[in-house]
Amino acid sequence: MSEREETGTGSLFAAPGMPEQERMVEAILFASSEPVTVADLNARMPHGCDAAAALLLLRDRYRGRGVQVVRVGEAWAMRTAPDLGFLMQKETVELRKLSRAAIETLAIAAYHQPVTRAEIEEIRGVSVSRGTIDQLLELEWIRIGRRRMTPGRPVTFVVTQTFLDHFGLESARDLPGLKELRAAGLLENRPPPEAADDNRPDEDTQGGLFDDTPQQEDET
Amino acid sequence: MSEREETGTGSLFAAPGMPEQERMVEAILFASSEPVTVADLNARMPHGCDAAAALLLLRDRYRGRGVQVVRVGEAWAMRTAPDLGFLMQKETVELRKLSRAAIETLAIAAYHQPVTRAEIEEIRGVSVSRGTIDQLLELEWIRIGRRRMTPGRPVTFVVTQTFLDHFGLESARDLPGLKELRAAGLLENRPPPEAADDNRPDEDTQGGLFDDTPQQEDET
Amino acid sequence: MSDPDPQFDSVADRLAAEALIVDVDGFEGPLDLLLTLSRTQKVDLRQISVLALARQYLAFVEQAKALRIELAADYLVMAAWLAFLKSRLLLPPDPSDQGPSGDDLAAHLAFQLERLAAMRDCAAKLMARDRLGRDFFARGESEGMRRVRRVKYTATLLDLMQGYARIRTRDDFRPFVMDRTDVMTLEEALERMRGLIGYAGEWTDLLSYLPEGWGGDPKRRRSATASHFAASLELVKAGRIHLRQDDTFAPIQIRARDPHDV
Repeated sequence: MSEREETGTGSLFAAPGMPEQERMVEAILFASSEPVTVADLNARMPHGCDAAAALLLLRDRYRGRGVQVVRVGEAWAMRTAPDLGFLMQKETVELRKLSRAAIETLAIAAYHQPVTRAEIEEIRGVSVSRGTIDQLLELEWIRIGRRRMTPGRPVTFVVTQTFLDHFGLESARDLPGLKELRAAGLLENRPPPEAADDNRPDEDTQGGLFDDTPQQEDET
Repeated sequence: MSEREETGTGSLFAAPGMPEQERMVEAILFASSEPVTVADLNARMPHGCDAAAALLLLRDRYRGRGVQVVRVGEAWAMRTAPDLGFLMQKETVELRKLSRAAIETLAIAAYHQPVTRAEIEEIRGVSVSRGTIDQLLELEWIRIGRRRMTPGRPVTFVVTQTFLDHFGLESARDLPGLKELRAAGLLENRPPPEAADDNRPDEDTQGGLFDDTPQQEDET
Repeated sequence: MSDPDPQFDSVADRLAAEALIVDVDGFEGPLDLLLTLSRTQKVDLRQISVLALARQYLAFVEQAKALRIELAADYLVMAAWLAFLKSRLLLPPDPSDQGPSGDDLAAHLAFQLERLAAMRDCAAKLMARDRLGRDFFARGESEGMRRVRRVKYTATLLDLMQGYARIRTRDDFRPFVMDRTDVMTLEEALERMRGLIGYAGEWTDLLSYLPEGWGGDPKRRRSATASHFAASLELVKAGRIHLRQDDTFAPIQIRARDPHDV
């Protein structure tokens, strides 16, 4: 550190040439984890160097290249050229199964469209989270249909062409009915509930908690 | 992927010109701290690009600069010029001090690869502790190679791309003094003289595998 | 030992040898020690005198013994082997001997030493190279790759239909306890029979106690019969009734027990 004080009066060692200084700036900017100020560059380079001048040369050298020398506030850094940003993304597509809530909501929308959120909740027996609807909207499998002409004018949801394409359906009417589902073994063959048991609206909400026990394996 | 086949006959989208491809390679190498393989470059660049050719142009462009395009095994990376290391005190990472046993084991693995633990022990004349091998595996300087087709099917160790990168080697063939050692017969697996009397030619095949060791790295 | 020990010719050598002894723990085994000893010959390892080396090593082991330094077994094994090698090298070859010649053994030891020395040399060269993170550097700012994780959600028509089926059949489903309309529990039967038993002065068929609506459907009848039978056993145990069956599979009959019965 003591030599540094001598720079004012003239160092014993001549400063390296400009091309060499440019190399130094290049290496420092490249290896530094943060943008580097001119003062910092000068402090790290040998005495008598002119980092600011070397920086400008370096910036010109990289003009139009895949990497650029850019100013970040008071400091300098090297960055990939913005137009090549697309190369820096490695897209990995991850297939993920739709959640049970989303599938059920989607199914209700498909079978009952146009359907309001309140109706979906009534049929499912549990409330439908905002996220579930958003996800289906984002997937473009449902879209907002006409408002229902009832108090509050709630929006309705209908399935989209994208939905039909994805599931290979010509129209939502092609969805198999309950009878067909049962014939295909998709419905559990339980005896129809006894007449006496029918008037238990309070138990339906309870049923929601228990609902899917038998099919639980589906999600695993 | 079907479009790729069309490149032979002339793609709808012409590949970008060589200067542009060079920019792309530059940006990708610059942005990645790990070496990138040619295959990976080609996969990330638009169809019809020739990353290998662009790489050679890029390497020439950076020759003598503060940052270099270096080959690391089958991959390529940008690294600061070693002569500017003195500027980088700030970036220097504390290199873990390796025991003498670990250093020697590493050298043996590099020069004799693929090498079994028993062979390392024979060369060093002492048993190799589990921790020594573990340490080198953890540093990712060695990795487990193919099993040796000898009784017991012992695992072999080979050095890695990380090893080459760390020691600035283009390939395992560039290990210092490798040619001389081979010429002097010091890389041979010479069985002790007793073996000659026991008519155990099978042990000689072991030596055969040993000979072309450095090329083995090509497979990675 | 009849041979004079040449390595103790000078004081310097003697001191060196003693230093070795003190340092014995610092050696990585006999081969390492041999390599160090061979350095005192100050010649190319290819021209090393294995005989001299064997003598040096044996002298070293003798010294260690004299100083009561415990040597690890492998040092002693090497000493025994070197003593054998020494005798082979000194005696004229015995034509009837099957084993390898002393020269072969010596050549192999020399090879091992040279190979170890070469590896040490390589290790040093390797470590002295310009190294990543010390002499040259990777990109500091880990801009790296932005990994764009695109999550693609999938569902099949089957998922959809199963989901719908699940909802539509939910109303048919009742929690387990609610579902046991065809089951009569022991407690229920016991409760029933306690109330009725007072009227059973005569032997009556147990089955006649089944409640209305439980005698027709076989499932219900089975359950009710079983629970009533179990309940009757309870009542027998409690001393409330008598139980009898005339024959195998004959009707089971019960009768209230007269409190004055003995």
